[in-house]
Amino acid sequence: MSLGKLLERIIQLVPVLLGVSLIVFVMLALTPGDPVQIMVGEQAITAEQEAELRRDLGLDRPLVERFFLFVANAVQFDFGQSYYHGRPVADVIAERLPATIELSLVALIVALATAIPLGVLAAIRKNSIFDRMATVGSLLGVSLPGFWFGILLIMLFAVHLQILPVSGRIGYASEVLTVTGFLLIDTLLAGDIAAFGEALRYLLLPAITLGLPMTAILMRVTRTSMLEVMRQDYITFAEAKGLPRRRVLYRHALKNALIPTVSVAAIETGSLLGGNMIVETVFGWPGLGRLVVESIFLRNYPLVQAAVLLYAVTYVLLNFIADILYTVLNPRVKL
Amino acid sequence: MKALPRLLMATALAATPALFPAAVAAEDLIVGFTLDADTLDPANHRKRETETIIRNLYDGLLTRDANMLVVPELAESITQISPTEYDFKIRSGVKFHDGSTLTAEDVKFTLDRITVENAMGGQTSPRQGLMGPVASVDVTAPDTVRITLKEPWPILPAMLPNQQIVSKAFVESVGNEGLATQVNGTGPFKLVEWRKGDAIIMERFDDYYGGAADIPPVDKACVDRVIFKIIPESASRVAALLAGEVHIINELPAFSISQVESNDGTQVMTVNGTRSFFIAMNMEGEHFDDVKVRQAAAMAIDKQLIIDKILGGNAAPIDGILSPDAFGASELPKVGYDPEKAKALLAEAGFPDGIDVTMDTEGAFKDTAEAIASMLTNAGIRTTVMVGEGAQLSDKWRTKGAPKSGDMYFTSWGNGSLDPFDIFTPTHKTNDRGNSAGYANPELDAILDAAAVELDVEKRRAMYRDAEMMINADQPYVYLWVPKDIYGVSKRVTGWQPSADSRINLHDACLN
Amino acid sequence: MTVLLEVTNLRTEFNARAGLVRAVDGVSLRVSRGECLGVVGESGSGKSVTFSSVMGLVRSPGRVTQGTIFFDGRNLRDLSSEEMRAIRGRDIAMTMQDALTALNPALTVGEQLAEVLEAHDETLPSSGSARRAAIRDRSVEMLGLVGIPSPDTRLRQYPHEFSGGMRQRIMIAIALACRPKLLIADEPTTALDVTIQAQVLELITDIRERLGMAVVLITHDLGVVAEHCDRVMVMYAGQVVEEGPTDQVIGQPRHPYTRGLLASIPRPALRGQPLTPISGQVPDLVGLPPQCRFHSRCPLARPECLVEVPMRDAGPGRRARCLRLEDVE
Amino acid sequence: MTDATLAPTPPADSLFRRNLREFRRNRLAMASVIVVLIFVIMAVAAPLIAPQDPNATDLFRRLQPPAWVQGGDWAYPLGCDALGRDILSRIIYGARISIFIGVAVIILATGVGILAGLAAGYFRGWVDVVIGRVVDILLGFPYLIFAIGLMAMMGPGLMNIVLALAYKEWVIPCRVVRGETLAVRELEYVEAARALGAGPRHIMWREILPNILSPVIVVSTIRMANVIILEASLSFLGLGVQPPTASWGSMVSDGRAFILEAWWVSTFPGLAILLLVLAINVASQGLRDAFDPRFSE
Repeated sequence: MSLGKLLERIIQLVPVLLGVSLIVFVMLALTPGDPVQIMVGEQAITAEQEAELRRDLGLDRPLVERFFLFVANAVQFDFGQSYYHGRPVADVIAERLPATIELSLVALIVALATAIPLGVLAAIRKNSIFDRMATVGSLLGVSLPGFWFGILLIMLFAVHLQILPVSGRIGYASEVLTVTGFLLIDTLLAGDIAAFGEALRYLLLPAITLGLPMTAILMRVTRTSMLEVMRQDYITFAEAKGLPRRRVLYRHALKNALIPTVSVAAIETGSLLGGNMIVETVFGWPGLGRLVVESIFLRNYPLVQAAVLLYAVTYVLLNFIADILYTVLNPRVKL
Repeated sequence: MKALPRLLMATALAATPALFPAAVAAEDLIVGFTLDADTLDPANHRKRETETIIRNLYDGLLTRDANMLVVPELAESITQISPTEYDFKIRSGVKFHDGSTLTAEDVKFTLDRITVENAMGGQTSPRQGLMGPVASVDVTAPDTVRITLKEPWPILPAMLPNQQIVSKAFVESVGNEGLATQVNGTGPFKLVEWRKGDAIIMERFDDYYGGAADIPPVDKACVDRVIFKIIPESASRVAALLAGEVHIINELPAFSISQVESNDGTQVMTVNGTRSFFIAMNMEGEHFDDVKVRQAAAMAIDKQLIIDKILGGNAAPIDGILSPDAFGASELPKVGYDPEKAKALLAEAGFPDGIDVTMDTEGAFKDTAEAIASMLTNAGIRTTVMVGEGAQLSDKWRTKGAPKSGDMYFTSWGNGSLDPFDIFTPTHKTNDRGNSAGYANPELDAILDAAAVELDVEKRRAMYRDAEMMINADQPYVYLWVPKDIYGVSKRVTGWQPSADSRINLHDACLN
Repeated sequence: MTVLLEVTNLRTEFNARAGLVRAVDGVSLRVSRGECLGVVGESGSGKSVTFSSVMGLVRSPGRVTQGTIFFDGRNLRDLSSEEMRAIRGRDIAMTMQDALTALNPALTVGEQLAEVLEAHDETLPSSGSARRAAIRDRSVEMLGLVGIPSPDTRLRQYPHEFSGGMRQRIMIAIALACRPKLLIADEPTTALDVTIQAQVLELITDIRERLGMAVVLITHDLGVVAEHCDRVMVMYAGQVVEEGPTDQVIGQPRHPYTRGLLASIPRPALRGQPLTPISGQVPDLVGLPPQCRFHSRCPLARPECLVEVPMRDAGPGRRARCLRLEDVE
Repeated sequence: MTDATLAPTPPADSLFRRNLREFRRNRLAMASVIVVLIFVIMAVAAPLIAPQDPNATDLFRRLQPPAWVQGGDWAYPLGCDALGRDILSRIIYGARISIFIGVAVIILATGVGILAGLAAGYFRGWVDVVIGRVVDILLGFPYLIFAIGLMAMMGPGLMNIVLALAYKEWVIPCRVVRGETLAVRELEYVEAARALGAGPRHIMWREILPNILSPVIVVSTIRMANVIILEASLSFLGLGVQPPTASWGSMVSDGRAFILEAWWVSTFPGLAILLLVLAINVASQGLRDAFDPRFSE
């Protein structure tokens, strides 16, 4: 990986981010609903007060000027003040981001940890009962509507069995110092095993709901590429060398079979991050997705703009990571 | 099949409480609450839910008791010097959470911050409007603050409970942005941690002065800690209450009442609400410009059936805009449910075959709106419900006099002060901000303007009676009901009851 | 010379969608120590499957259904898969047609060489660093043996960083790492340029002589067989049709098929020429009746040929599967 | 192998038929095709099948349980929702919405995607760059958030949902078509057509498109399953079709408030989504196996 390639990627990012900003901007401008009126709601407000509020929010300026102002400030990582929170948008997003990332990562880990072994097993025992069940299971996994499945999980584990919490992110008896914002890490840093367990219990159902479709997809990819790899001459040759079966499977076959799995996982992580407002809604998870959807409804322009930019950067970044992983796993390719 | 390993894993992890002992201390009172606070700055928010949370951390000059009566809190006494001048004597020895003492300067600073233009770092407080025509705030003696009004405004005392007092020194040190997340109030609880979007954790403030002298017990808070846990999903809130995870939940859905009641450790508590629901009929439109059509619509709706079936009986029907609890509310002529007469009225108005109309509403009220629509349809007003977004709908309907489209709008207006000024004027005065029906009645406008500044309570009451009779006859809206606020409460909670201004005051609440 | 490998009446079947395919049907063969056996046949004649069966590498849906495979005195078919694994790579090694696909692209050459030593070599020291050093020394030695320059540095490289001929040598080095008693070389030259073909074959012959191992050379190329093999075995449609000393079989074929093969090649330029198939098609291996399989293409075919034909003696050390072998010139 | 030289590809037609035969042999896939067909029939013949008027409210039947539960009534087999409407009838009518949106979005998106992908892959150069940029930008948006934003912009309505989903959906067929076009355009028969003086339009439509149709069909069916879930998700967030029209997503959404008291309200519509999407997925898996063996095992 050369520095030049990295620079090239960053330069490629520019038109994408500009395009994304422009689209968001135009979309918000075309969306009916006046932020000022929504903010004021039922309160009494004079025309002067309203004009002043509009000026405070910068909404009195022409659209084009607002756009360039936004871009100029965004370059300096200043995304303006959230209309509702009395604080910079960047702060508000930063507070919600760890919850979203934590949920997505755990979902990703759960997905990888189940999908790869199952996919490998299904490939090794191709056409066995297990393989057929795995195939049906994975099709089921991509077909389950997350919002519905989440509700069923809550009903079963939280309401009927009462073994997992209903909603939220952690119990509150244990105070955990916020260091990273990732509760699993913060609780461990604090050495508070009980709180760590709590955090895990809260995380479980949302992570399963979020990770299930991904598990299903990754399992299919792993199985297919594993079968593809197992047909290769180098596997026959490895067997002819009298290597232990474990080594043939895991060192020779899996390393190659994982190349597509990992690429797909990196790309899918993007949709995980962008698609979890449903899960956040169902499980009362205090993440970014819910905040963005609320902000769209409240016409909290600065927040929506900043969040969408963040998503776009993440998307490009994940593609980049996918490429890097691809080269790491596949020495034939030079990035 | 993936379900099995997952199930096993789920079971394994579900067993973690055995490994990690459940971390719930006995003295945490947990409130399952619908919405997170936007900010913890008492002068920089516009939302009821935010205020509910802030008022456990901050106290105001005045507050309301369980009967909604305004009583002094941080003020010791209140004296009206003239129609435009009020003196507030500040209680002595009140401590902020950081140990400093509350002074008259802090009160002046707080009120200036709200009422003076650009007083919050170049911005004007969004709560300025709630303070009416305040001209100035002055410290007239070491323990006295005088509020001077530009014009008489009798509801000042009724509005002051909505403003909480901050520490001047603290605001100057942390700045306006700092105040959004840090708290140094005089309230019964100190902020421990705000986990944004998830929970606000507070603990008892041991140097609390005890709260309003008129609301016993005057003491520090009963519970060690209070946690507002944010649970937006109503089913999840109920489930959390039933599971004992939380002790008080707000906005208990009416259909869950029986479940909470029949559960062993929980009960339902209600309090009369302050939000009036009604249907605006576009009086500039082609059908509803005719009062007969509007009356027909009112007659077509079986309010009581909806109250009984959908709202679980937890609402008071209204025939004017005011809640039965509001100042100036009175018995009004009832529009009975009579679909046949509605049809006849429609025919009289020139629509013997009925009319086709739409009714806008927000998603949250879809069910009720659909039930109403099918009742209207049965009476010849064939109604299609259109669910829109709040932002779009207020653009469409609250046009302040600009032309509007649409036929009907199922909506509501809040009246936390229970003073008609807050609800009557905006919804009925010509071209006012909440006049979604496009109602224009100069005679009514005159009465509303006069009543707003009338100091004689009885005269004022009579004026609102006249106004109610007028709108009852003109029927610009179909007045529906004022729902109760319904709370689910664990039986372990004592010393707490809901209050009509949606405040959840946990000062006196205990947990057994 | 003692017998190293003796296969008797081997049958390997595949369960295909169209029906049961007998890819190998009643093959018997014998390889002595240090000997080189050439195996010749068209694609699909069963020559590769025969030796996959010997190595126990027949994949599902295929399986060995009949026969014995005695190697070094043990019937390989009676061994557990673990015992079989221990023999593969140590006693019997195999090289494949194309080293580009046979070497794992994701692993370094060094690792692919080391792992076979790791799996089989009991003479290696057991302690960590000494073991690593020993493996490394052996790896360098093996690469040197097959003629890779500066083997030290090249161990860290990946297969794609080598030329085609180099890769082929590396594959051979891996196969020979544990000094096997038998090397099965499956079309070792098909994927290579003509000049490099010669080098690789020289290498195999050279090492065979130095290590005293037996070699089975599976090939299309009769020229290669003529030059390098002691004996030759010709396969057709899953059966052996003729076997014997190379010079005799090539000089005087007794089976019409062998004769056809040879006739299609201009004599003086035997080597390097691909086999030109005889007119007609190889029969479908599904549900073959018990009769001479070459019958449909045989110039000497007669009605009485429609019976099952056994291998028949055709001179000293020679056998052929033809009722009319006496009639073949 | 020496005989591996590529002969001009045979007409796509016979290949297509062979693939179709292959598909018919897959019993599971055929079963799911039948399930999909049942849903389609349900949608088309909804007025004939539905036992009740799906929009008729009856507050006295509010949250009436399914027929087999105490308090149920066989006239309302799956029970009633919060307004006393028959859940079965609403599911039957809801099939119209899901299927219509799924089909409409995919047709629209595939049409646009084929045009853009063919143009990008065939002309390359700046056309490819421009289309590629637009694709990159659209991919930078999270799917649901983009759709929510568009719905807020355009307002509710059936056609707006189709548009809100198609705006981004076309990117997927576009990328597939572009890749395939790049591969196919260099093949001999295309070269031959070009040598014979065929114009780009002829080559794209007559020579390239028929040969890349298989992967496009496969991808489209898979995406259709996805689109149906996305529509349900939008409805779940309250941005779906207008009431009283029944949409499965909004039925689940409406019912989740009652889940503790009346599980049937959101369980059955959720099952309907699952069943239809699963059937489409299984069928498309079969299609993929038959039509595009590169992707399958």
